[in-house]
Amino acid sequence: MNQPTHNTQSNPVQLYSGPIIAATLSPLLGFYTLMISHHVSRVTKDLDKLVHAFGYWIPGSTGTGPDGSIGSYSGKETLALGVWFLTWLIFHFLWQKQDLPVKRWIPVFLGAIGFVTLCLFHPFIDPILLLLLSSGR
Amino acid sequence: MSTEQYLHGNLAKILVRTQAILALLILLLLAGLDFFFPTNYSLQAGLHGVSAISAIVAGTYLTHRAYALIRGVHVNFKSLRYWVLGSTALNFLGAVSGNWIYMRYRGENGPRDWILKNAPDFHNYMMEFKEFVTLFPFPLMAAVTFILFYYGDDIHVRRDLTQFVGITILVSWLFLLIGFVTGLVLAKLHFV
Amino acid sequence: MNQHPNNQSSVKNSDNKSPPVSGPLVAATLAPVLGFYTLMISHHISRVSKALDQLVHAYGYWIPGSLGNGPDGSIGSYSGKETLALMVWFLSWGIFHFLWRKQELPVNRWITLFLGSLAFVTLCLFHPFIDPILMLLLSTGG
Amino acid sequence: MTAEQAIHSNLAKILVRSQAYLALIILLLLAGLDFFFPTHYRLQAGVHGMSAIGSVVAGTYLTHRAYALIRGVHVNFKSLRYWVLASMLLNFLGAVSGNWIYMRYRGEGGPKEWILANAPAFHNYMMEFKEFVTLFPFPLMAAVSFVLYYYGDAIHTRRDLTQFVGIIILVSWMFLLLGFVTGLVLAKLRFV
Repeated sequence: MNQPTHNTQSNPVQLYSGPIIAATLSPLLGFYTLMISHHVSRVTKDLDKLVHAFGYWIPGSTGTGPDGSIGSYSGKETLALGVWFLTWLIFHFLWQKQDLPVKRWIPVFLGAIGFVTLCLFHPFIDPILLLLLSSGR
Repeated sequence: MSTEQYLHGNLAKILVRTQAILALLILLLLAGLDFFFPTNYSLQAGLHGVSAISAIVAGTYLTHRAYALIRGVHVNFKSLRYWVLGSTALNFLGAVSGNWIYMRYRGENGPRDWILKNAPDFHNYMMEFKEFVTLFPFPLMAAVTFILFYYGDDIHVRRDLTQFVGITILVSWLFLLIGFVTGLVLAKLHFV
Repeated sequence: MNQHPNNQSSVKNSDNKSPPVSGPLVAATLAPVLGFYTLMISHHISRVSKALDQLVHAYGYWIPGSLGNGPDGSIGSYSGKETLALMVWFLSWGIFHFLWRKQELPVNRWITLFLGSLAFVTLCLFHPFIDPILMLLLSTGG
Repeated sequence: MTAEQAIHSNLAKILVRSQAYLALIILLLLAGLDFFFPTHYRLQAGVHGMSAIGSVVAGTYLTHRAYALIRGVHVNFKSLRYWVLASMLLNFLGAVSGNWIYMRYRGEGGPKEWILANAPAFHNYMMEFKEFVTLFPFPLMAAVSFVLYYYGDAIHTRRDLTQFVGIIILVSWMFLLLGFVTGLVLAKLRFV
């Protein structure tokens, strides 16, 4: 029933933890892209257009009237998708045969997800963003 | 049990509890946020929603206990009695608060007026069904509560009785779920 | 864990008390079913005519919010249906419990009946099913 | 096992399955009835609702499987792979259909306008949060599907990996539930 944790001697297959880290790091980077592009698009109308432009390929990304459109959300999704797939490919290729410390990655992964979720919650992040923007000038 | 196995079992326990608490909190938000809706009837709506969801959560947990009764394995009757009592109280609250919000539902320019004008089937078939079947869980759980207190722990010698109690809990859950879903459908259609 | 405690030993443990009989359980579960049927029947009665609706409604005047209009609304004759159902539930429970408290009734047969009658009353509350039947009854009766 | 015990556990099995099917059917009604709502956008609403509820149901079942991975007990990886794959597809459908209904949400005279006029916090804090976190489950389940196919059954030799996979499933579920509840709150507030 209960398997020993590391049993590399008696086991014919050698498993590397690299691919699982790559597969979980890349969506995380996608989520951060989503969050950052969202806040970038909120700064000015121009930046919103910039972000929006990445999403023109998505049906319903532009349009008005009762049917509406998803607006610059399409660009945020596109950027996040791009980062997700690109980083996954790169890290998977790099770490294919590497054994990375999963035990240490789990808390970082969970912490990072918790943090990006928090950063998407306006009542938490807006005061910080305002501070950053006002000091930037 | 090795230390490692113990740690894993412990982790699973922590995670299970976290999941249960999170599920409860998030589900309570589903109705709890009604208190902040832009309507004069936010108090009634919130109270009905919170008691309905609590009734569903308690009822669903009790279906889990019901299978122990049906299978005839060891049951902690003392805790079960408190749970069915709590569940009965919640079902009662749900019915009473349902009466309260039903007044506004039928009020001038309330949801009923709107639904009858725009999608009459939802009133004629759904609401006229829902308003009755949602009254079922309270008497059913009252019967279960009475039985478990009346017979005491001795009931375990009668497998046919415990099995019936388990089935009654499952039936009560079914009506709770129907009431919950139809209530949400109507609230989506037109809020009070 | 998985084994049900052996019947003899459990009975011996509670030997000083009389063994549980099924009567009270049947009474406790029959009574709500009768209440549900009351709910269903009073509902359909109240739909026949305005006068019958008022009759049913009158039983519910004691419930706050049973009367009234305007945006706050009221629960109307629903209050009367609830009242009648409550009465039938409690009254029949009291009577049957008293009658059957020492009786052994066939639980297994009752389970089937209980579930069937619950399913039937649920169906009878569903207008698309029951309305054609009611129409037929009313047209032949009138 | 005696004949009586076999009959009882058989009954429990039948009841458990009936309960699961009934729960699924009733829960699907919660969104399936959207197809009959008096709005031009009922197709979008219904498709999004059905896929969202399908995702929540599959995701919740998978949290049950996740505990086997975390505890390190025997796991049927073949069936688990199909489940995570299906769950990933449902999450994808949920995200795509979410995009579709989001267009109307932002449209002229749509929910966004009404909410901003009547209860702006629900748009500014809730919707602007929900529209992002509901995108999380799909990539997370894609990672899980990939990992389970990539490593195959051999993954069971690495308890740290299976444990991590279990945790990702739980995290994905949490976002599903958040998205489900916030979506329903917004639909109650103002339907499309």
